[in-house]
Amino acid sequence: MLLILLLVIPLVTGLASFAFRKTPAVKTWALIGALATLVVAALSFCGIKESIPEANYNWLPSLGANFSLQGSVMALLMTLLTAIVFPLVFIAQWNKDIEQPSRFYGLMLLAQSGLMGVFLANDLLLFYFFWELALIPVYFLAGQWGGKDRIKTSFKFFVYTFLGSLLMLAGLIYLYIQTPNGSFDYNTILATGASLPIASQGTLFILFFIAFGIKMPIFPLHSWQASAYEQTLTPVTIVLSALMVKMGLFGVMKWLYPVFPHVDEQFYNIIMILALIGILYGSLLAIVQTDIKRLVAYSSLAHVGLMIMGIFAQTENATNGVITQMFNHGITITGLWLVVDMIERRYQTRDLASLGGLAGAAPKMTIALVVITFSSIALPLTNGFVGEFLLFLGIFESTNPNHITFMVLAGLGIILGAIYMLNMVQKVAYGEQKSLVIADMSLNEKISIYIILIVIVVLGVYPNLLLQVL
Amino acid sequence: MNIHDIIFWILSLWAIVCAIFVVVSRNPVNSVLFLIATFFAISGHYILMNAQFLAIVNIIVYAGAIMVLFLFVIMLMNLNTDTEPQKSRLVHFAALISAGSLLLVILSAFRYANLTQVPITDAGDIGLIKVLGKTLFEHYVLPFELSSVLFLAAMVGAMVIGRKEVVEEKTK
Amino acid sequence: MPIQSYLFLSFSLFAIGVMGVLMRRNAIVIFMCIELMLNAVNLLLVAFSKLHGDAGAQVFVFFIMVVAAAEVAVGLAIIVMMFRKVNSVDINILNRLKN
Amino acid sequence: MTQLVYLIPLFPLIGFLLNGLFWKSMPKKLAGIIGSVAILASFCVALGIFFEVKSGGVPDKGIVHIFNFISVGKFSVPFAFLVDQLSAMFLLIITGIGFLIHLYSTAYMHDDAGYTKYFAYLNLFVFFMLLLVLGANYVVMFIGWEGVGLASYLLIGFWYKNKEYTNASKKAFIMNRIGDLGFLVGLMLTIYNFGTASYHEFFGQLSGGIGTMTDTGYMIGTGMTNAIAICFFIGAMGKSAQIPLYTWLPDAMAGPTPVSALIHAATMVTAGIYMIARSNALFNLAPMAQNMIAIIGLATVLLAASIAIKQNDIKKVLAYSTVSQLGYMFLALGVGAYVGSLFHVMTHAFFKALLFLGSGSVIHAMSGEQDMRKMGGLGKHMPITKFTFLIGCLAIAGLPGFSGFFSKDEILAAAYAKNPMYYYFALLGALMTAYYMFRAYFYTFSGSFRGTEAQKHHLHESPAAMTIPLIILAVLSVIGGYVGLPEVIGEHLNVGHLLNEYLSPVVQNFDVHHLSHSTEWTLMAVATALIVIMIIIAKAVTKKEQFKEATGLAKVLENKWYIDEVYDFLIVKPMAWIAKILNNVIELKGIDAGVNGVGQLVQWGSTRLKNLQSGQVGSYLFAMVIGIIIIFAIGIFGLFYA
Amino acid sequence: MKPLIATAVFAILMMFAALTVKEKKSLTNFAAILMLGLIGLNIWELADYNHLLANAQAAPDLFAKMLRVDNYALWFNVLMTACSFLYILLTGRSIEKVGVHVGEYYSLHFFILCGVFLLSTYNNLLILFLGIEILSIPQYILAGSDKRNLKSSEAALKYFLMGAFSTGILLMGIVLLYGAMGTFDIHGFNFYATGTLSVMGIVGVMFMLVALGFKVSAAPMHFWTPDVYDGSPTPFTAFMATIVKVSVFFAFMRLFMEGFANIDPYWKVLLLGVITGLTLLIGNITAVYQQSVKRMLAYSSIAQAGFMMFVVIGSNAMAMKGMIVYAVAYTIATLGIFGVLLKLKDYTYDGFNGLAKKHPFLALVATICLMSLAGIPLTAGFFAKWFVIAAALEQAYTFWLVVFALVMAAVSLFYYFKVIMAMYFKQGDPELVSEITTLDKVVMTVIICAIIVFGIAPDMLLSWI
Repeated sequence: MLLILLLVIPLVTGLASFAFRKTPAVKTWALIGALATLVVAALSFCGIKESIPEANYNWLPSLGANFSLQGSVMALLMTLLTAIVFPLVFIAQWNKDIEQPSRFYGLMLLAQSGLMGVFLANDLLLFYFFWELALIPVYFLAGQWGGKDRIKTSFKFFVYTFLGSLLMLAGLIYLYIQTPNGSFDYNTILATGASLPIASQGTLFILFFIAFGIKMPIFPLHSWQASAYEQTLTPVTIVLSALMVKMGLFGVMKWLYPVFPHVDEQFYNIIMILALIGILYGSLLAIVQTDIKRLVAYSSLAHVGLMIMGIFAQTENATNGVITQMFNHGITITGLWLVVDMIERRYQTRDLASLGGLAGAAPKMTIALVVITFSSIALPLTNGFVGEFLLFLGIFESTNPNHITFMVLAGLGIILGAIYMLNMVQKVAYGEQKSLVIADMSLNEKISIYIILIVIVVLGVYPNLLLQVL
Repeated sequence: MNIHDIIFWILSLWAIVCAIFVVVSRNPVNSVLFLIATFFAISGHYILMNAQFLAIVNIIVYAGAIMVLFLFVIMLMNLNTDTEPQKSRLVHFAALISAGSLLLVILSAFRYANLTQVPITDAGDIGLIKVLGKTLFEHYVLPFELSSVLFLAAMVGAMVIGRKEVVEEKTK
Repeated sequence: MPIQSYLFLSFSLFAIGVMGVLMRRNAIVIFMCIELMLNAVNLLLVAFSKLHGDAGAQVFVFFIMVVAAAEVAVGLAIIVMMFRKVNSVDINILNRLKN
Repeated sequence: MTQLVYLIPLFPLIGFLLNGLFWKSMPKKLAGIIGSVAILASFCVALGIFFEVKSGGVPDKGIVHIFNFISVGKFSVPFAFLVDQLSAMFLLIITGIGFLIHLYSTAYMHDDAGYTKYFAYLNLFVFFMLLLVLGANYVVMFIGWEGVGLASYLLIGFWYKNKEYTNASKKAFIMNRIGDLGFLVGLMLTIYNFGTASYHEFFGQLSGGIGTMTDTGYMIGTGMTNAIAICFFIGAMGKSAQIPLYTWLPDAMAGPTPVSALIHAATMVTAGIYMIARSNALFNLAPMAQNMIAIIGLATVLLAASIAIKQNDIKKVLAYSTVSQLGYMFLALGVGAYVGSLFHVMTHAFFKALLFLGSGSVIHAMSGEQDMRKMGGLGKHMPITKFTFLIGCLAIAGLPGFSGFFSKDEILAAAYAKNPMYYYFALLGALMTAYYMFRAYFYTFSGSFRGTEAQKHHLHESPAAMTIPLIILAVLSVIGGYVGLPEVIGEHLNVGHLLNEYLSPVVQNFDVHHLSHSTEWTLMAVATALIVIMIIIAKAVTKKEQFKEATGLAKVLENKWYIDEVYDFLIVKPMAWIAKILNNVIELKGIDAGVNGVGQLVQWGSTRLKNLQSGQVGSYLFAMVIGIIIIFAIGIFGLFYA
Repeated sequence: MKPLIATAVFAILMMFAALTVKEKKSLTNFAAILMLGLIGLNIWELADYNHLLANAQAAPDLFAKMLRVDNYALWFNVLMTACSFLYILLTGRSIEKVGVHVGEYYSLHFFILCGVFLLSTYNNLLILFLGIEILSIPQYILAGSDKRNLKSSEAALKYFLMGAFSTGILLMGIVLLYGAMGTFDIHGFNFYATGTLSVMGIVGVMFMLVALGFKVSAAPMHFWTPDVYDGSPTPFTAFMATIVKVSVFFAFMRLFMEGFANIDPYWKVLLLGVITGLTLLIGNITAVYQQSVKRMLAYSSIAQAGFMMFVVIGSNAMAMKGMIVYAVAYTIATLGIFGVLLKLKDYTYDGFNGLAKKHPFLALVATICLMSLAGIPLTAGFFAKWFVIAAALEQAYTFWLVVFALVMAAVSLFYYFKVIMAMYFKQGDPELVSEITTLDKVVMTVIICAIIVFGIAPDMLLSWI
């Protein structure tokens, strides 16, 4: 029941949001909806230790597709992340005017509903449904609000991801055809996938992977990312980078890797290498970016690269690391975007060269920036550490013949990460104050940022809070 | 080679030559006339195959009614001169090549078909009116009715298309 | 007569019809060439009718003629309509609709 | 008492939180008091623990479990502390010297706007440093390890408005990260091969020696031990500023001077030595790594000392001196003289903290001036500083009777025993040390004042909060050495090597040959004589007080062998270049353009294909017929040949 | 049988009404009422047939096996009639503006529906031929019915010439098949039993393929489509592009499923694959270039035909479902977008600029319809694509073709979303030609609701088969 609520609350509140005319009302309504979702998500997450919640309803009997949801640990963790991020974004957004707020909040909540569905669906067709459902509102969000190139970039993003989804659709239907009596049920899919000839598994694997790979994104399918992040409004950027990226990783963990267990090991190897290239490439590119949003975008490419490597390392530690890191990265990147947004709004520019002196003008914001930055470069006692640690360990323990090389080269990412992140901090926070009227965080911004900081530190100091449920 | 064959070849030659003239003659009226000639040759073939009824219908309906309609329209439009602007030589050549290749491609399929040993059976009376009439009204009654629907549609259409629009005239 | 003689003849007429369609610019002549194609079909149909000893094929020829007549009615009406507007039956004059 | 060990890091943490969270409303005085008292409290607890450890009354092998840090699947790392002789000793050094430096800072930083912030950072540093030495496994050590890097970053960049300073802090953090990667890889190798990160379990498995099986079923071989040891050593290189990762440390002098004293002289930089000494069981099984450590240590000694000779910034001299002294410690580790190394850590902590604080006192008096060329004759104005600084110099130069003498002698002797060549080079380094330290001393305190009038007017002795730590440290610099009397002296006084005895349950020298008494006496005498000569030379050189444009080798030395430039040329520039290429060529012109190119291809194809739709029905028919022909051809081909 | 007769009768009734009723609006209302009656008759027929089946009687042998009636075809007829009803409600106002012969236009629509019913139930190539002609000839006329507009005449001429040409090809195909099989009954075809004549049958199949491909505007026989759709009066374009087209597809699929069931699958996929691939490529790629939304929709209909070709390739049980779902999804979505288009003055993309702000309802309808055409989940278009792809994949050798098709579906976003972008993200002041009436709103609401409902539960469409 809780699972259904997780889907329905954002859906209903989202649809209802469209009807509002007055800005404050819709803001409040959307926040109430998001908070209600958070409560439900938290409740269902708390219950995880007792049993895995499931829900099953008939949907399309003729196709063998059911409306079935399953709240596995990973799924509930991701829904929790989704449920946390949205209210935070809404709170941080509270005192900012936005055109056509009812549409904005409505679409945001619809996107949330779609994301919840992606994480909870236990039926392949349903999964695909939500996969797209999450995309559409985000496309509209990205196209309607943002920078001046937003129409182009959002469309590029949309076509890119949609192409991936369509390729997945081809694989999905092929897989469905192979099921003994036409079913999308997770277990049936698992059994069918495993029973296919190796070559077919390989082809399907590639098709699915392209879809997930674009969403993550993995090098060289990432080219939508930087421009999309750059042009979108920050709340949308957050949805894109903190949550939609996780859709790809989640998809691989639930729907790709277990479904085609017998594909050529070479695929894993290639993906690991691509992810590795992504780490180094993203990091190096982040170093030379002059636009702060692009910098964070490329850093995201690097971070996700490590998670991808973790998935394909095929070890228990790596898998746990990925799940942990998915959550933690979501929190951290949300914080980072929120701070970046505050900086952008105050300086009216994203050009790193024109920023500076934040530490003198807005010390609280600077503290937030520094803490989040260090979380992002995985300093121990921040939430970023434990996930990366488990990932490195998992990659190291992998049976892949190149496991040590992989781990060491991926480790270069933490060095490069320090370089670009500290560069950013230096350019933003340090130096002489560039502008005199830089206000520190307002109350609503404080609330959301402090919550993030608390999560960062608590999960950094006591990561077992999260790990014990895995 | 019996007389049957000889007539076949003469009729065939006749039909093909006239058909070519339909295509190449510059004056549309000539084309019409050659087409009628072709139809006659084809009717000849029908008779050769003992399908007298069709042969007659072909001459009456096709060569008679339909072609006259054509002729009528041509005359009406005063097109009975060879004023038609010619397509370039290249287009002619291309048309020839295309049609030739089409023929070639189809015939190449039959190269492997091994059809040579199939003669036309000498079944006598299927082309007679009596047989045809029975077939038509027993088995083909639905198409028969439908053809009337088709005619109705064509009639309505020809009227819609042909009639001058009153409104249009008024506005002008 | 072996059936392929009729096949060859019919295909030849058909191909000549196609050639005419491609070669000419006069809409009426093109239409006539199409009629030629139909006749080639009729001829073959009758030949097959003999081959299979089936009167249905000849009835079919009858229907083809009927349809051809209907088409001629509509077709000529359209051509006349066009002639009224542009004073020509040259198909190349009409090229307003294009990309 | 051992169970209360969590209090030791807790106090600084509380201090950090109080100062950090209430930085805005905190009264200045209170901030200093909170910061200092927190450390003092830790020191008291540490003292209690020290005595308990010394008396051997530590329960549970000294492991204090705090909570489960990571526990997932089969992998588990507790957040646990290990109380033993080694950690107790470091606790005392850290909290003891830490307290003195906090005390000193209350005066030194008094006029700074970021006073509260400063103490918060300093407490944070102490907290992480304590975690580093207290951890019962490598993961906790790693937490502290990175944490001190963070604190160091924050403190070096304390004056954030200066770009140079923030660059230095960044450089420090990044170079440390390079080392950290080595540490991390070593840690991974350990966990992979031994299935644990805990010291006890790890060393327990190692105790079987080469050829035995680990718990996870791998055979312990020299390849494995060398690999792990070298990785750990790379970590130590970064933290303890060894070649090639030492360049951050001189730059780190950008931070406030007490910070340099605490972090970049006394405590954090010795973390590498602590780590290797802690892992002695591993390094004993890794001869190749040991040789590497010795050679790199020695090379660092010489390189840093040679650079220090021509430095004019008083803090830079001390910084290179620190690098050089750290080199000695690694040399000692490399030759297996773990106790000697730790001994030197301790004495170095005393006298180098003293020297830094002394220099801080000077700088304080000079209103921030650090260039020795602008100083001179300061001894008249600030006698306490002068006197304590002199003691520090004597100690670091290694004159008999001072602490540096004993510790350095132990290292030199061990080096000689291992390989006389080590000894010669190490001695050369010691001579240079004596030269540059006294050069600095004479430049600063004797002769006539070379600064501006304003500065001269301002010259004064520092307040008590600054001089008291100086005096305490001066005393320690003198007496600190007596805990490790060399055998040749100790046997006459019937006193053993106290430190050796104390540490023996945890750390024992490995494979260190004993020299004959005569050899040892000879070595000491030669060294002492040469050092005295060097001091005289230094006096003579500094008399002239001329600062010419340096040429030749001197210029190279002044420019630090151009190492920074070489790094810049070999690493920083190429990386930036590659990144630029990647950004401008691969990303924008390659991948991005490729993706956009697909879109453009569609558009292009669209403009091509639209020409098919010419508007002429004749061409449509043509195209259609040709299409039909092709389809037929394919169909027939497919029928017969496929 | 009842609806078939009714179409002819209603057509004649409309003709008489045209003579007596001068009020154009009444003619539209009358046509709508007749269409409603036709829906009723269709449902009656369906119920009757089920009654027969329930009483365990064999399917009636209609007209010497000229027709073959089953649930599936009847349900299809019901749906198509319902769509035609929506079509009349949506476009009636615009039809009235095309010309003076409003009654005749409706009459021709009923004739076309007669052809539709024939094509859905034919069992004999002669009926197929007649059905196609009954379907086509009124279309030639409707294309040219706007006589004030030279483009309309041009469209009619082009359509007619090419259509007549394709008739010749169709007949050649029928004849060759007859020559090979000795029968016109599609159930009598057996490609293995014909021995030496089998090649002739195969060539006949190719001719049929080309001719039917022409009618459904599959490349390279698609050339008429953009010009005719563009030139014809917009409401009639909507009819041609939707109901007519899917009906021919229905016939096409039945021909391959029942008539050509036992031809070599590899050969079938090869040949159909080439056509499908080409159709998808040309339809999608060329549509990107277009400036006019109407013309873009013409190319889009080519592209959609490429997808519908999959039901022909598949020719299996899944294809039958796919046919229905695709037919409905495609038809209502296209009708919806044409409905919006008819309201606008400017058919270019710029004409849509800023529509979301000025007429959010129209923009919403257009968006949902376009999304459905693009095949985005939660719209009927998704399941349409889903079923046809599933149908194709059940057939061997089609995998890469499907992948190609889906890549092309991504290309389709370029032109579908261009409209959405214009409506939502761009500024502009679109003008309407007429007010949005309550009827329009109701019909459009029905359309978008249908799209979404079928997008969630396509089973509703399949319950009758």
